[in-house]
Amino acid sequence: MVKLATSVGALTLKNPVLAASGTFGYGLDLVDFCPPEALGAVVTKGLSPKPRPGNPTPRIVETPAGMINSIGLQNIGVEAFCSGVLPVLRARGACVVVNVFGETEEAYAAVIERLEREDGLAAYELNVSCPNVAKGGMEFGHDPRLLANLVAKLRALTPRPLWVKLSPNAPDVLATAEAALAAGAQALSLVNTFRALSVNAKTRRPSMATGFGGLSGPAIKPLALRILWEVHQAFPQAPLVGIGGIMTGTDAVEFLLAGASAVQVGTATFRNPSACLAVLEELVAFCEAEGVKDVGELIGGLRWA
Amino acid sequence: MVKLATSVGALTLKNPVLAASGTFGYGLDLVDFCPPEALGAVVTKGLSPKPRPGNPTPRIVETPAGMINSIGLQNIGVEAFCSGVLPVLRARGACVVVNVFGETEEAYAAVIERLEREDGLAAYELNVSCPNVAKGGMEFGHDPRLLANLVAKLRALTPRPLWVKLSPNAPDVLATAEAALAAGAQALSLVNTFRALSVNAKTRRPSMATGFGGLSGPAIKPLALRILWEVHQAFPQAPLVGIGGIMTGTDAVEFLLAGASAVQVGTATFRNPSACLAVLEELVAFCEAEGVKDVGELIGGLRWA
Amino acid sequence: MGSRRFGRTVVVERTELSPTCFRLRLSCPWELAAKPGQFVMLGATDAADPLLRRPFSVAAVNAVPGGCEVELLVKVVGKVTATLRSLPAGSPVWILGPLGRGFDLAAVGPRPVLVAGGIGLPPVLFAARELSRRGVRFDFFFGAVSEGELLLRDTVAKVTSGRAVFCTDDGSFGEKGFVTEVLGRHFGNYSRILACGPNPMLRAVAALSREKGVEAELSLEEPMACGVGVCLGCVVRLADGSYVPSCQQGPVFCASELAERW
Amino acid sequence: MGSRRFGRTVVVERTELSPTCFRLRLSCPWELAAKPGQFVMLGATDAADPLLRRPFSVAAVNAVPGGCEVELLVKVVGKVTATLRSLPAGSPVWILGPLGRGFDLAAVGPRPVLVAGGIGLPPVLFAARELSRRGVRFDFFFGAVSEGELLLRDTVAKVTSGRAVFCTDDGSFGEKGFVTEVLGRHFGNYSRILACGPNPMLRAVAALSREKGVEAELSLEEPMACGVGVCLGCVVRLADGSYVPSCQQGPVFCASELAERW
Ligand SMILES: Cc1cc2nc3c(=O)[nH]c(=O)nc-3n(C[C@H](O)[C@H](O)[C@H](O)COP(=O)(O)OP(=O)(O)OC[C@H]3O[C@@H](n4cnc5c(N)ncnc54)[C@H](O)[C@@H]3O)c2cc1C
Ligand SMILES: Cc1cc2nc3c(=O)[nH]c(=O)nc-3n(C[C@H](O)[C@H](O)[C@H](O)COP(=O)(O)OP(=O)(O)OC[C@H]3O[C@@H](n4cnc5c(N)ncnc54)[C@H](O)[C@@H]3O)c2cc1C
Ligand SMILES: Cc1cc2nc3c(=O)[nH]c(=O)nc-3n(C[C@H](O)[C@H](O)[C@H](O)COP(=O)(O)O)c2cc1C
Ligand SMILES: Cc1cc2nc3c(=O)[nH]c(=O)nc-3n(C[C@H](O)[C@H](O)[C@H](O)COP(=O)(O)O)c2cc1C
Ligand code: FES
Ligand code: FES
Repeated sequence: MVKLATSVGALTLKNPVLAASGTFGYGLDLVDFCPPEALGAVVTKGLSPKPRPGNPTPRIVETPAGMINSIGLQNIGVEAFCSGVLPVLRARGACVVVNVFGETEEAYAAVIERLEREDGLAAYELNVSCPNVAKGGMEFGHDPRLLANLVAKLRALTPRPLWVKLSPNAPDVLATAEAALAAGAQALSLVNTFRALSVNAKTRRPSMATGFGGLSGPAIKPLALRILWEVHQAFPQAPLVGIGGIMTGTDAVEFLLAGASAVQVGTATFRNPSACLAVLEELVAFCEAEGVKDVGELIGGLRWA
Repeated sequence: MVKLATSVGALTLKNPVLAASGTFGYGLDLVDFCPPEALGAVVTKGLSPKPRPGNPTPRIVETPAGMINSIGLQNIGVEAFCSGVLPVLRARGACVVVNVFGETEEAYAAVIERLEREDGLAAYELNVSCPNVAKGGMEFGHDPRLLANLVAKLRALTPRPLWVKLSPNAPDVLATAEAALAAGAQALSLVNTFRALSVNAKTRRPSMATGFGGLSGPAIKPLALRILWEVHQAFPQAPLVGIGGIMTGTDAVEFLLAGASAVQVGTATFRNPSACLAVLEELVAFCEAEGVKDVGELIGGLRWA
Repeated sequence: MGSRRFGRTVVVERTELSPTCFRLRLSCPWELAAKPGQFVMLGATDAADPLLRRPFSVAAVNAVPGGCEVELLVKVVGKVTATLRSLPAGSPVWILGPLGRGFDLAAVGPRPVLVAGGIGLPPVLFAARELSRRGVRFDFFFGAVSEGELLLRDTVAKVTSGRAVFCTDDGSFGEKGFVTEVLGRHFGNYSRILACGPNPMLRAVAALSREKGVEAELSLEEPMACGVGVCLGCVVRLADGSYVPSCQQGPVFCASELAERW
Repeated sequence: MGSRRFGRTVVVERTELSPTCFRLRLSCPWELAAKPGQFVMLGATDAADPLLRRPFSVAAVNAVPGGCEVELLVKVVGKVTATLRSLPAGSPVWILGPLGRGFDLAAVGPRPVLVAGGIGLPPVLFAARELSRRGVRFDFFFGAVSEGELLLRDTVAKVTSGRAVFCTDDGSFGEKGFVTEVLGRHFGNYSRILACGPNPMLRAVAALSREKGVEAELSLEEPMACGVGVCLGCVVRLADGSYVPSCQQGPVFCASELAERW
């Protein structure tokens, strides 16, 4: 029996495999393939104070071993989530992390204030790194000062853990990481998608309606691992949640070794709706095969040259 | 008959498809698959003043739709190139761009001074973006001031075009681009490899002896295209050479549309030693099918939303 | 979601139907309870490229001991469809399905008309098979660029209880002109339109539906990543301006609920 | 480089040889002029993943009208080898070759000894076939973890003009122990050693070669990207400390020219 429980800061998760924001709906769309309560946690699609229609189409295009998306944070809004979705997740006993998005500090605050009236939430993940929205998101994720102000302000609104999801597009990821931690973030989720461009040679236009989009999937794994390890080296005490191209249990092990206390599986779910469970099972199988009694042994265990 | 000739600044190339540095030897290793004189130009493996042994092994590992390398600029040195290789390239009528690397300004200068004594070179490509060497390379590529000094100093040593090969790992690519251009670079080659990490889950060590390495191949194409377009938008007049994951003629078209006057094919050659020729043939076929009379029509032709 | 499943099937047979199209018969180890208009997400390999599965409408499902045989009609347009064409019998193929909302066959009324354009045939053919099984009388308009691309013409003729009208853009077979023009010319006293084909054709059908006051059910083709409603990549715009995932609320929509430029 | 070519071959037959290994017979539309110890770079698909071709030693080449049949022995260790095992006959496979420097059969002298460990068999078996064709008398030591992994035992015995000695780590067949220990125990009056197998085994062979003063030709296995000398990813360290591409100057090296930790 491998011990799977892991803690991200103060928060203890039953296992280290989470569903990544925007790739698992609000947690209930794939119950027949992957019941949310079986995972360490489900991270919801980014929620904003009011529903958002999202970006025009085309919104997605495949790239080699990856995909670019520009969904534009289409979501049902925090109110509908609280009334329609959260009660079911709660009843199922799922561990819920809410991904929060706003165009302004006030908007982020509004989402959290509304959610503070609800039980059964494990943490907030601040999406300050969405490459696909005109305002908000990236601004905060790229400017350490703005980010610090945002985190400090939200910090005051809730006793729940704040995770800050970093942008790999930031000029200086370590600076944003430091700012978020100093301002009171309990953990850092990294990474979000990489700003990318796909061109349709025939039409001579970008493949996506918005031009740029965010790259995800296996293609980014070696970049995500590198950033994760750099952040772990710089802030060895900071709880990290590893994200980027995780498709298998071995991929998950690699992120744990590079310093992640837990991982999120995103694009893989689009290939296989049971991907999160498959990753978890393969992770267990790996531990059994390698004689790892506790996944904690893996965290940060990378032996550098 | 599609007009293929293209000019990179003052330099005219017979066609826009070049072999990328470090993926085509010194131009003569694959003559049976891809005669150098058939290409717009061959860019040599990075040359340093003295031969370099390169990094310990393992030096390469495959990643999803990509590979990481840490060759460490193993090369025969400028002298051996001038005596043993260049005469043959000259005799074949190949257009030769020499990729130059040094650990110090003086080292870059030494390579160029030696090459100035030789005929039959079309341009120098300054590798200031190699992620796999302790000194030199990246330092220059990441610091606009250092880069400007280097380029200005080398500018004085030769009438030949200087191309500066940019690092996608620089905190601010636009700033390095501006510095290089202001200091007298005739063209910018972009991009070099992305700093990346592959982990061996079983051994708990990096897959590469040096830990980090540089990611290349199709996986990086959407990132390279994005950077290329951003640089083209910022400096519409600057001649650009597009690089990154080009495997097909359509890929080449996408880079031309995004602002490149020519492209370099790298990792693709490892899959198919005739890759450069294949890309060229497919580019011609594309132009014929789409009624493009002159590849020049494609350059910068991307129609943004 | 009900009966949808994800698993490994095996290529039983591949038959060339035209220079660009072929039929694929897959033996599936479970009973794929697909309705006409529903689709499957299909992947030919486990490799990271191509990364995403591809959506294909089910053309027929035939129960066999221990599972079923799924029939797909495929047109080669890119990577995965090219790979599918090169697969020898015995090759494994992964599918997820049945997915989405198909045609509402209970609502077609006494005299529906079925309309297919090019590779839009499979879901319409499946609907035709089911309607004739139910003894519903219907006409079938089928158009393609030229005779060679009028796939499975005889099958279409045989399954059609009412009139089967064929047309080609170049007039090489049947009536000359776009299928929607021909339909307009021969528009009977229809109770409902069921259609699948390229977007321009479907827009013309939607226009015809408004003009004649006859509801049309359109099977749309949007690029998809997940096929199960979680990526929001495949959305179409409804009349009220909202975006809904076509893999979940579609791919079949009533023309009346869609925005003009969906 | 001479006769190397890049092109499409077709899987003729796949035979399981053990739980982990199989033989692949490819029909190749050109005459692959491979010498024992040379290899081919092989790719099973055109997709971007897996990106790189994989090196495989040639086990045999048989001329057939309009080309040849190439025999490979493959052990499943990862992505491409797993794919190869799942390919039905008729599947296309791309190969580049012949590549590298093989064994120097002209220099083996009157009484060479051949040594293979596990999946190191193919190049050694090819050398054995060629030497017996040339009427050179040789012994053959072949070791594996257990009986089941002693691939093509009868073929090895049949082709060997001198002694064929088999051994297994677990003693389930032939002599118990590592093949290099067994070779040491029975080391005859040999003129040269030709060996391929896992690195630890080859290091032991190199040591034996120094000890006995008999040159050994070792076929090394380094990770490769290009297979043609342009990426410098596959280098091994020579006695003089320099790195040379094993795909070009190797994969077969004389033990005497290699650094102790190549
Ligand atoms: C609900 C539904 C049902 C369908 N049913 C069927 C069916 O029954 N039969 C059938 O044949 N098809 C069907 N399709 C269409 C089918 O899904 C596509 O043809 C298939 O996904 C193409 O995959 P591919 O890998 O072969 O092509 P890809 O390589 O993915 O290319 C797809 C198309 O996009 C173009 N393209 C490629 N890259 C780009 C880019 N960067 N930017 C813009 N365009 C690009 C290609 O040229 C090609 O035309 C259906 C689609 C949907 C949504
Ligand atoms: C000259 C030469 C001749 C050869 N001849 C033969 C032959 O005749 N028969 C034969 O069976 N093999 C032969 N090999 C070995 C063969 O090339 C490899 O087994 C093959 O490349 C494996 O490819 P794969 O895609 O199946 O495995 P991969 O998926 O590429 O994995 C290869 C190995 O590396 C491990 N691995 C995977 N990823 C990583 C990572 N990130 N870090 C570290 N390790 C990793 C895997 O577990 C596996 O053990 C030869 C090799 C050389 C160089
Ligand atoms: C279609 C799509 C939608 C996404 N939506 C969100 C989102 O709403 N909020 C967020 O923080 N990240 C979002 N992401 C980013 C993912 O959570 C994840 O960080 C990224 O995809 C990298 O992981 P992966 O390679 O496993 O997909 C989205 C990603 C995709 C592909
Ligand atoms: C094995 C290898 C060696 C390389 N060596 C050099 C080099 O010496 N100098 C240089 O400027 N770039 C070097 N590069 C970078 C390539 O020239 C190119 O910029 C990069 O690989 C991206 O292009 P690609 O995706 O087509 O390979 C090397 C790349 C690889 C894969
Ligand atoms: S394809 Fe993902 S939501 Fe429809
Ligand atoms: S594999 Fe590229 S040099 Fe040997």
